[in-house]
Amino acid sequence: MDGTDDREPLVEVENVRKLFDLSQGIVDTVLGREPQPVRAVDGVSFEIQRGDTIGIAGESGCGKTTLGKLLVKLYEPTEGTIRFDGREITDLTNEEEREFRQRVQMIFQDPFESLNPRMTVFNTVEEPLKINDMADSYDERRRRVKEVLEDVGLGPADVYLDAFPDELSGGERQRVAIARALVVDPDFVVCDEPVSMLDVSIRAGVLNLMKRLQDEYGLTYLFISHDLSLIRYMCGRAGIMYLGNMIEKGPTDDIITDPKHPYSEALFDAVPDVALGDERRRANATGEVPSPRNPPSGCRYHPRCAHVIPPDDWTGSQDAFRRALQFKLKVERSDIGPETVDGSDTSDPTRELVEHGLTLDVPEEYRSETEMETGGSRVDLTAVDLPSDAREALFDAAEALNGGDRDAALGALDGVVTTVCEREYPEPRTAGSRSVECHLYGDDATSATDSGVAAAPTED
Amino acid sequence: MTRISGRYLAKRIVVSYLTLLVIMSLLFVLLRSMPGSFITSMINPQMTREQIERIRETWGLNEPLWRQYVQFMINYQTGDFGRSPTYSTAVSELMLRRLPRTLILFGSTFIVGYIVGPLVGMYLGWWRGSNKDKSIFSSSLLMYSMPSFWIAWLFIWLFNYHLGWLPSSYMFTQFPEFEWTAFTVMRDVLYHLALPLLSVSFIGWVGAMLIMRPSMNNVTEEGYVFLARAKGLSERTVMLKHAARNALIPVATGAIVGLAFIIDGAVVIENVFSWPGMGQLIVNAVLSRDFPVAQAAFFVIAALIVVMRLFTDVVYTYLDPRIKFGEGE
Amino acid sequence: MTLLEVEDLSVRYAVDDDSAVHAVDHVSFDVEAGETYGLVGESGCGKTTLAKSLIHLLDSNGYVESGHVWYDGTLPAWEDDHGEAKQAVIDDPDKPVRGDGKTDLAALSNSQIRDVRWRDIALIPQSAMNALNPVYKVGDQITEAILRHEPETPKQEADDRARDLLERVGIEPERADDYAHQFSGGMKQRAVIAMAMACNPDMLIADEPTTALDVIIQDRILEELEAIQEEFGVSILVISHDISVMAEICDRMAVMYGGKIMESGRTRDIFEETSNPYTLGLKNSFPTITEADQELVSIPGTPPTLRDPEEGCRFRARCPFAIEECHSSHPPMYDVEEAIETGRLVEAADQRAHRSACYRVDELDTIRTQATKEETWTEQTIESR
Amino acid sequence: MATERSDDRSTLEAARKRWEPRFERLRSGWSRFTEHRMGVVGLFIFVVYVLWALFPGVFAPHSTQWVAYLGEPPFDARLSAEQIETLPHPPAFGDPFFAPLGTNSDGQGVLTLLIYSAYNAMYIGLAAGLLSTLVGVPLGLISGFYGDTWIDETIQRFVDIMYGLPFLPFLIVLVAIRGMSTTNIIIGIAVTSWLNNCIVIRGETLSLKERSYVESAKVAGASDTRIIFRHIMPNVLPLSFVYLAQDAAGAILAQASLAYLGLADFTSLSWGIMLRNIQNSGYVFQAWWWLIPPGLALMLLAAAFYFIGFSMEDVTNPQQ
Repeated sequence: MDGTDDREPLVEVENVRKLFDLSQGIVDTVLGREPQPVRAVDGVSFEIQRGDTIGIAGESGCGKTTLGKLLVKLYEPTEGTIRFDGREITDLTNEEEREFRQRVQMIFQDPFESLNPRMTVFNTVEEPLKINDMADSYDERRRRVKEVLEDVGLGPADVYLDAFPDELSGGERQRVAIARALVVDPDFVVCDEPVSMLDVSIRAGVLNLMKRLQDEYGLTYLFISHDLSLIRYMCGRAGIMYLGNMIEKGPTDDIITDPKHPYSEALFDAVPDVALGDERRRANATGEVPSPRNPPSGCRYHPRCAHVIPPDDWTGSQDAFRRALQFKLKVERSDIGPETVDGSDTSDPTRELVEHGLTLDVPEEYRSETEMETGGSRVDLTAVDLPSDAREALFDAAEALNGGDRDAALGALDGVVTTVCEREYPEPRTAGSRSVECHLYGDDATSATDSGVAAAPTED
Repeated sequence: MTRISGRYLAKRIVVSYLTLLVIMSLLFVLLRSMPGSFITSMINPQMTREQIERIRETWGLNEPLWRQYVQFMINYQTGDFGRSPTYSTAVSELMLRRLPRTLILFGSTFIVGYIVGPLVGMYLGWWRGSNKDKSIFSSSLLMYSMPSFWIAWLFIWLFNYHLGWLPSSYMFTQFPEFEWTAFTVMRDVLYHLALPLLSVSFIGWVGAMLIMRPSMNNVTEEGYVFLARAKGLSERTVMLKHAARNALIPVATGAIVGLAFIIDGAVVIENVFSWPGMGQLIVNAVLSRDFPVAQAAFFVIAALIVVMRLFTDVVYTYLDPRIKFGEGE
Repeated sequence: MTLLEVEDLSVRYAVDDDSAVHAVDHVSFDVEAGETYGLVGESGCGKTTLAKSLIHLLDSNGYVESGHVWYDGTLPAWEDDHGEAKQAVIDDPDKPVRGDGKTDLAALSNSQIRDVRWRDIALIPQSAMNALNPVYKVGDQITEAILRHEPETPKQEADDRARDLLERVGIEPERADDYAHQFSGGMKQRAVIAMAMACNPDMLIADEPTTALDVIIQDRILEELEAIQEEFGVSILVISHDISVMAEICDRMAVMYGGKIMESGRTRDIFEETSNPYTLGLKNSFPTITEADQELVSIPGTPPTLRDPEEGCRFRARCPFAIEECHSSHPPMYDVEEAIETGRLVEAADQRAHRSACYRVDELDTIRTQATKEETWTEQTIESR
Repeated sequence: MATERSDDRSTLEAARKRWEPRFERLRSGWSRFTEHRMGVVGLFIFVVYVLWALFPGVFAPHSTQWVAYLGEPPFDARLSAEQIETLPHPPAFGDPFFAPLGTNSDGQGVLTLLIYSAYNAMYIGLAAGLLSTLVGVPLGLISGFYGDTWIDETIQRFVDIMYGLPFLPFLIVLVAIRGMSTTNIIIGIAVTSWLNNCIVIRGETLSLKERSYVESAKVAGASDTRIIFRHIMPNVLPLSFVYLAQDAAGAILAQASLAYLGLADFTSLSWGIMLRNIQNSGYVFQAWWWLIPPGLALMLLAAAFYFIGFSMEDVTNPQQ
């Protein structure tokens, strides 16, 4: 799948951003509310070669659907350019736009919503032809519609033509949706989770149909899914998205067998597998995906990252730094304070708070023994390899928190618990066959290991 | 501990104020756009030139239109509604006198309607589609379809004319034989309030029911209602504590529509029962072409709605913690 | 020790006066104490209906038509000091309690089953994301469950227990004072798990516990369920359409189709010694992330509507291995080992054995080989039969 | 629309093919509607009133000029004092004259007036309902379709303010200023009653707009008008009928209230005016045959509209 770059790419996406402003009412404007846009897609670049199937994977809210809709011009990008067949799609003339609408189609996730309940199958599939004036007569349109319906496995077509969507099963509906997309003979189809609403036993049929039609119609697909096994089945190349960024892209097999970005790694670890046998490794990531309305600075993933990079002068372990960073993040989110500990350690409440703040919210296999004993509420300080200045800073911060002064606590941590991942966004860099947006790789990475898997917890 | 989102309230207050400004402007436009001039109706042939001139002057008709508008807006915002030609007092005084009487009727019907309506709506929504639901729902629609004055007459015929239990007009006994103490007055007012209250409430509760019923029905599908059952709670607890509490949220937002409906009923009913409130005032003023009073009465009723709406907003924030913490909307 | 014995259970949904949806049809299985049992199947196969019917949580038009749900535990009023059924209750022919102390949940009245719910069997509903009431504090919703079943508990103690439970599932105890909308998706799911453990039940029904969750959160919730089971020794009945999740967490499982159990047994047996055409087809159509060049094959056709189903195997219309006999009646659950070893079709005596509802279990080798070939599953070959 | 050169039969055949599924839909919708007894009752009452309104002469025993004792004009005599004394006359069946619901104080037959007044109520209800639908639905569609833009914001703020207006007092002032003609009353009712329509249609449009079939149409290149008219409107129209019915009922009742308050056109034949006349002539508690029928007629017509409306809501509600 690699080495196809000598061909002219069909779709080129360059540094595209899409922000959704939550609308500001007149009254909000009067009251001076700050607009806080949702950064749905935040600087994404990639190319799609003719005839390829490229997969976009990621969790809900990562911006994959928005990206798909940008490509079919359902949304206009806030920034950046999208070129289709060499033409920038934001400034098409009317004539070019018509042509674009014929050549680019989309298949939606929910087959129960993607068909107008008040239109028959025939009307639904016929509509793109009508809009684009692609057939001369009613009879011709009818012929064409029948042809496509039979192509997508809905034969004999006469049975389906006059049916309304609510008379069809989920699989049949999705086939109608595919027929509707293909009736204008497009070049490029964006498929947004096309089988996620379908039952397992029917899924494979739709996927195989899509593969077959790709050859017959000479299609190029963008395949969006949260299901990594589907991406693997369908796509030669793939991109992994996290909070609006495409953090890793390259050949699918390579990404899956040897993920470079710590997020990709966690994502693949988390997928359960029917293959029984050895215990699967769990995902090493803390917490949950933050709101795209107020994403973390620098690398969006750094607050959850297992391999977050300590500063150059950090003398302790990476695990200790990760814990210290968690402490700092908890202070920033106001998630920690005297009320979050049970106060059982009356002799040293400050130490109790520090030990509470240094815990990691990760699966058991990544926790230290003392953490396990306390059910994750405390970690023994002696087992954390902290440099002395960091240790001091943490105690100062905990003291300030106990005194109710959050700003002072943040001040104490400032400059000590700091990381390049928080300061700078990692520009894409090459790692093996892939492009990765992570500081672990490339010149400025200090503690990079090629596999991307950093040291195990410090007790070892 | 529960703090109400200040921003949400501030927003509602600004909206309320703007609403009042627009209503004032609307009144101004309405009156000046009257065919001919609205003061012609106040002038009778016996008036002297000076008198007519004085009327023109008090209404500022000699000024350019924009000055009239500015003056009108200032006057209204400072509570200066002008003088009434028929009552020959300051309109604002008249309003102050009438408003409390109207509030008694509006307020009591509102309370009755918004207790009975949601309760019945809760019941019907919970059992939606059952025979009980069908029969109660269609009979309440029949009630909703009755002309309010007509049902009032039927009540008067039954309770006053036929049974002689309750008075059919006025707010107080005209020639009382009892001493005027706070208690007797209150009792007397309640005695006179009974029939008007019954007449408006008879129809007024249906509005709240119409919102509560589907809302309750939607809530029965919710996961938390299912979970409440799975916890082993009794049907009664599930309905009252888990379902109804959530179903009430849209009722609070819809309360304002129902309120307007109740006010409509009350305006008519005041006339049936000679209840000396704003509704009677506005109709008399219109019929005697006393525009300063009609205009001000209309404004006061509108303001009442706006204030009540602010109140329902507060109730709303109380009912829905998502608003209370300024995160919803 | 068997905790739950479902015996020949049939559940129907009344559609109109004279027809019904046979959502669950003559289903039998056992759940051991402390194990995780899975019910897997596609939408509409009856798995959720089955689980809900155990504690009478069906929609208003659903009802148990026949069968028993024997549960090792009984109503508080019928219990002696050790939590066992009183002898007097066992002897009373009017009370649905068996000689071994098991109670037939299906025979309990509505008010009786309410005492069983949550105290003996708790349930994590399908849409756990919406399972928390938005207008009450999360902690109060846990306390409510405690006070319902242990009314003598002081309010303060119940509150402390709620906080402990939250902490146990990894939520800061002071979040008990928060409302559901202040929780993230994963936290809501944890809170519901905490709530489910509030009365220390012996059995937990988890209906699609991870379906709406992202994969990393799903991973954590699965871990949480395992940890809960380890700590409380609770049996978990998991319902899911995702066979990879089932493969990971279940000790034993049953594959359902069209209101029937098609195959059941130890998870390992089901995946490695698959003995039913439907399970084979399901496996064929399920993509895995670890295999590089797999070929997915779908099962042709669509699942049956269960409204007054015809006689015969529920799967026969989509089954490439259907024979004449399959049209006569739905096959009973045959003992797979028996069929392999002796080549005889014997109904499984033990619910816990590896069972399969197929008239051709004695030809497993042929069926397994053929099932791997794509052409076996194409529409034409099936229609030609 | 099949304009190609083909013989009539195939054109007809094609048209039949295209329309048949739609008729099928209507038929099934109708059968679902008839499951609601309430809706069927409402429809029956509605039909009766429509017949009254269109052919009052067929149903009424007399013309509106008919006077008790004297009969139809031209009159050759005048009412004697004793005869006047008996007015309003209770129901009489042939002796001394035929008036099944009695007469009013002027000697006119109550049943005759009742039937002839149906036209006025029907006219006001349907005209005001239609007018408010014609205002509310397009505004709701526009507001929803351009949701979260300044267009939507403007319309919604306007609606917000209009909600602050007390409906009946506003009508009173409006009618007082603009004159008490039926047309003014209809316009006044329509001006104040489109709000619910607008809000509901907007909400529905907002949610329909997010459906992927609308996005799918956009991807296929459909224009805004095509999306609104082909994809959104057919799905909101049933809902707007529900509100049309409710608005019609509200209008009929509002007109009656205005008539009672003395703010209606007294030359028109209407149930509200009939009730007003009872009060004016002071027979409210004496002539039950005169008091009950107009109120009942009003109630049944308003109820018929509500019944039809709410039953339709049930039928069109996708949740059911």
